[in-house]
Amino acid sequence: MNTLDTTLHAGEHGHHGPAKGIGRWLFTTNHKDIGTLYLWFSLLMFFTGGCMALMIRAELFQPGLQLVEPGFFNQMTTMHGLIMVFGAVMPAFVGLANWMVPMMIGAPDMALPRMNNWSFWILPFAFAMMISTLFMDGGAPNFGWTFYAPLSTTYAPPSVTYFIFAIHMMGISSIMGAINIIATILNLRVPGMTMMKLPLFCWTWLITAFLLIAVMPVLAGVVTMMLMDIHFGTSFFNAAGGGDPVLFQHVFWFFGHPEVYIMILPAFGIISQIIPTFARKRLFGYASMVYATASIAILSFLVWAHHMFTVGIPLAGELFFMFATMLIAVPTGVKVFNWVATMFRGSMTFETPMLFALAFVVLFTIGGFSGLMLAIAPVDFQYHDTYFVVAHFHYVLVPGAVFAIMAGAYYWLPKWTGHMLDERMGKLHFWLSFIGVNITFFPMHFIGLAGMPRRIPDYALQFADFNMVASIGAFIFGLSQLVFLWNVIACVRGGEKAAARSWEGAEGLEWEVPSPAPYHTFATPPKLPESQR
Amino acid sequence: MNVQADNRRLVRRLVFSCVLMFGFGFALVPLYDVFCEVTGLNGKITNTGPVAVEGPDLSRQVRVRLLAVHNEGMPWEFGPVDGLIETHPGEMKQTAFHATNPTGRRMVAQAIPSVAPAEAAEYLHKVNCFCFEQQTLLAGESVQMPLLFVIDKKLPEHIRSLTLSYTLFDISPEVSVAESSEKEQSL
Amino acid sequence: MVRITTITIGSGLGLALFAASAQAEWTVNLTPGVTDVSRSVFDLHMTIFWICVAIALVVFGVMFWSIFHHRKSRGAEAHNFHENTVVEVIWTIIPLLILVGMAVPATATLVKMYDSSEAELDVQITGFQWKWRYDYLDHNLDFFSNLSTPREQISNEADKQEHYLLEVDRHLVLPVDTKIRFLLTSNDVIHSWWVPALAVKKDAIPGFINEAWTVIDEPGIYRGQCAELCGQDHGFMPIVIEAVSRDDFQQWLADARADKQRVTAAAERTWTLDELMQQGEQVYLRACAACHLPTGEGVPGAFPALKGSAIATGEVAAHIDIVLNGKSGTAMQAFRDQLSASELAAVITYERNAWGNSLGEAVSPAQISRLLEPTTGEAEQ
Amino acid sequence: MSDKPTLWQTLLSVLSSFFGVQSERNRERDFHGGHPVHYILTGLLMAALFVIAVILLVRWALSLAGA
Repeated sequence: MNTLDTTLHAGEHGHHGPAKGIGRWLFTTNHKDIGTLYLWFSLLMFFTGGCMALMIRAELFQPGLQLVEPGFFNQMTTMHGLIMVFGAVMPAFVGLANWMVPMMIGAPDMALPRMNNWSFWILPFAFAMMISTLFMDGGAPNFGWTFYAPLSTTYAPPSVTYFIFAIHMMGISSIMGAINIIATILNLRVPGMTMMKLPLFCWTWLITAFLLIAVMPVLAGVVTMMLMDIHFGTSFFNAAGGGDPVLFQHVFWFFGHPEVYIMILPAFGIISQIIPTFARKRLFGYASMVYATASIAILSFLVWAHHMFTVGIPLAGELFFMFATMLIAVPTGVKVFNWVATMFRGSMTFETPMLFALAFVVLFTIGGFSGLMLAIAPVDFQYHDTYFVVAHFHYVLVPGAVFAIMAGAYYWLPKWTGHMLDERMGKLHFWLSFIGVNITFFPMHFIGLAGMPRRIPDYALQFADFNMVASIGAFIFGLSQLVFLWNVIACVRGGEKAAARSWEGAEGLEWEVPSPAPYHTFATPPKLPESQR
Repeated sequence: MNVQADNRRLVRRLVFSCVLMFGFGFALVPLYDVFCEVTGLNGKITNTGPVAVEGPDLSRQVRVRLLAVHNEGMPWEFGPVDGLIETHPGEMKQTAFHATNPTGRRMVAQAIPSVAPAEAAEYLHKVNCFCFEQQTLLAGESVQMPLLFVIDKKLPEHIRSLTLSYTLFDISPEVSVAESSEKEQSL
Repeated sequence: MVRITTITIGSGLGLALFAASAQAEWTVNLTPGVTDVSRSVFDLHMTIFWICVAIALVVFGVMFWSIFHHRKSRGAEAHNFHENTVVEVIWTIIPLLILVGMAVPATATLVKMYDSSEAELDVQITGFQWKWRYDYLDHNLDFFSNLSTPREQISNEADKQEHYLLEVDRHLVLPVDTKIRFLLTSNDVIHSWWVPALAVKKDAIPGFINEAWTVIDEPGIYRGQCAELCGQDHGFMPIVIEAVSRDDFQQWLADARADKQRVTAAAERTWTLDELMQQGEQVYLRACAACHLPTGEGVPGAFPALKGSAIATGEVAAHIDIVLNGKSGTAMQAFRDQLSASELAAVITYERNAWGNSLGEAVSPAQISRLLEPTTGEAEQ
Repeated sequence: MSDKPTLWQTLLSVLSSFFGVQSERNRERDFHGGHPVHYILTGLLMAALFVIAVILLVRWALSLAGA
């Protein structure tokens, strides 16, 4: 505690550089350090979850069981999903927020620096606990990242208890992160930075943070109920005691659907920063973007049962959730139109971040279309739980969320490291990823429509060709991420010096400070640049 | 400092919202039951107890299918006496399920009812039934479990047949654990 | 195996999508199916697909046009407009209208699916880990339907046959032109019964009953799979429907019932140890090997080993009891309803004499069949 | 022009947020004079109204379909 206080004081006085050695990282309260920790952690998790995905794709390369047993296959699908959602995508967004939000709004640091440190350092323990289940008797959780009861309660391996505690810890970490971001954005804006001048990344994160606060406790509640069912003889989800397994799905998706938006709204924010920069033109319809984000957030609470069209909901219920889901497509569509309108009659250049952003717009929209198809309840009876769904949510999350994170990383790397990126390597990474991602996930639409259920370790012969294609694509995509790693390391170690305004068209406070950003920025409140006044 | 006070107040509010939402997660359980009752979601039966019979509506006929389902290795023989009953809305019908424990040990079971289509659940009124009751059978013992029910006259027109299923769950392990702990306490 | 690989390599990666229509066995789209409902679903699917394609062409068209023409390298100057409420309202209303256009046929199809008018045949479908049980409710006939693909094909020791993983030992035989109601439930975890050709997918939930309807138009064999992750062998519980004419269906019912009696009668004759061991191995591989493994070694922490276990080498009565009645609170099911008396006797005998468990004693089918029918036995006395 | 949005303007703003389109001028007005709590409350109210509207739509669709 003493050390913490000292570090904090050092930070508050703001005249010292970073501490030396490992202590700097363990006890840091500096938003840039913590942002860096989050980002490296999420990259590590991205590779871990990615290896699991490759194991899945390797097994599915050909029909028949070659590499792993079905039980282990299920553990892989479960861990892949959990790690990617809670370990890769969400921490990456928190990391970006940590780095960029204070710099965008002219704040010296996050509002609650000590809590910031805790919210990061919980994560490695949570994931160590979760990954350690792989080595336990009975194996890791094997019931899918949606962990439907009773497969995850009565029929779960003993390691499910560790899984539950890991989820609790991740939830606490996310909630603390969200509280911090809200407090920072609401309380630490530099004078003159009114809410309506807030960069869109801050806006989408603010709304995301409120979503997190609303739904992470519900997730904590649902896993607590599981824990009680497993160990304390309650019957929330156990039909034998008068409970209802379908209740689990309702509560889970009450969390789960907003969670989907938690993973995509910050991505909208990043893309809305990048496209104007490289189109050299202000974002079209800023106001609409903000309002539409708020509307998506509210509507996301009203559509959860579209994940469960086949559980036997009465006709009126199916219609309600179908209509509500279809309507949510409207504000989402508006965003895409706005991005396109921003590009229209701009003056575009295509550096690596822009390439990722453009790919995001196209591929996320494709994911949106398959989402719209899935919203149509009668047809969803055919799509539900097939590879069509797998294709849909991977289109939204990989070239959606993950591409947005990469675009953001490339966009802000000069600011973080002080070096420009090697554009040739960046473009190589982009094209390999773009091709890989499409070869992986596009054929999944076909195998899904042709009738292949998801989460199966082996499949009938008519699905063989496209599965092979998808597996090849997965390895292209997976290996090309090593180029990303190489790029990041190379950029940290050296390269062309980056100017304060690293990109020609970049606007915003973060581009007013030198690159790399000094350890302490905005110890005195900055003046807003001309463009933002 | 002003900002710090602001932060503290904000954090307090946000933490409070979290606690509230955590509670809301649990509140979803009873809310869901209410929701099921109102919308007939999931075919949970809520109407039990005495009912005033006002004479059947002979213009309509409803087919009630009775189903018996075993859960997880439940070895009992368990089934309806009549698999299919023709009735009129408003008519009181009596039938029964029989159960036999063919194993060599004492077992405790519990029967959970479910109605399909789910929206019909609220119109199926059970005057007496064995649902949610624990049933103990000694080795080789048999029992008849009576069921007395009325279908509400307000049953929507388009429902002409409905299914009432009972799923039999073996709860012997839970019960024996509870009993042994009770014994320990009484000792 | 080799054939498939050659096809893939032959078609080439990039060409794969375009070559699709040329190869009959390639399926890249939903099946139109063989029911009125499934055809409506298919039409709806195609309608929405083409609407999405049209919107995509417009949106991406504008985007790529801008990318091409408004490049800095072509000397494009940025025009600083960033708001136009009229345009925004227009491009919000148009999708809204398109959505309404989609909602109308979608609602109609959904209403058609929920048509609960009187069914002629009720079939109860129960999901088990990892098989299905079909119960023809008014016809006193029920049976289990297990995956029949041999293990050697799954483990790549034998060539995979045409219906690899989509074949079962007993088909669900259904009459055509008959309104059939499925009543779905589950024995353990949530399963989902899905046959694409009927456009029926409904979850089977323990303790709850779900309904689905169909009227099959054409005789034929239609295959499906479990669609909800239900544990280890989720990928190995296919569904095969054999749709036959109404007359053939009646004939089949009679045959199936006669068959059932023959099996019961078979229990009464004397079986040799060899016979029991032979059948026992088959039954074991079908019903037990998923958990206890073909080697009888089980999975530590999840499924106990049988090789050298206390039960499989101990008192026979306890062994019979656990196989017949299962073990509460574990994955061990009660097999009394799932297997016939002779199958039960065979598999118990096998377990007591395989993998070095060498008790040398046979359990007779007659002994089991007495245990199976205590109530009827009493009634007859 | 008064800075403070009227109740009607607040409603319109929330409505337009559901719609996903808002003009710059109205947005400035909202953020200059508006109080966030008003918008949040109106937003929740409108969400409830939205739910009721969809339920009515479903009822209407069902009655048309004769189910």
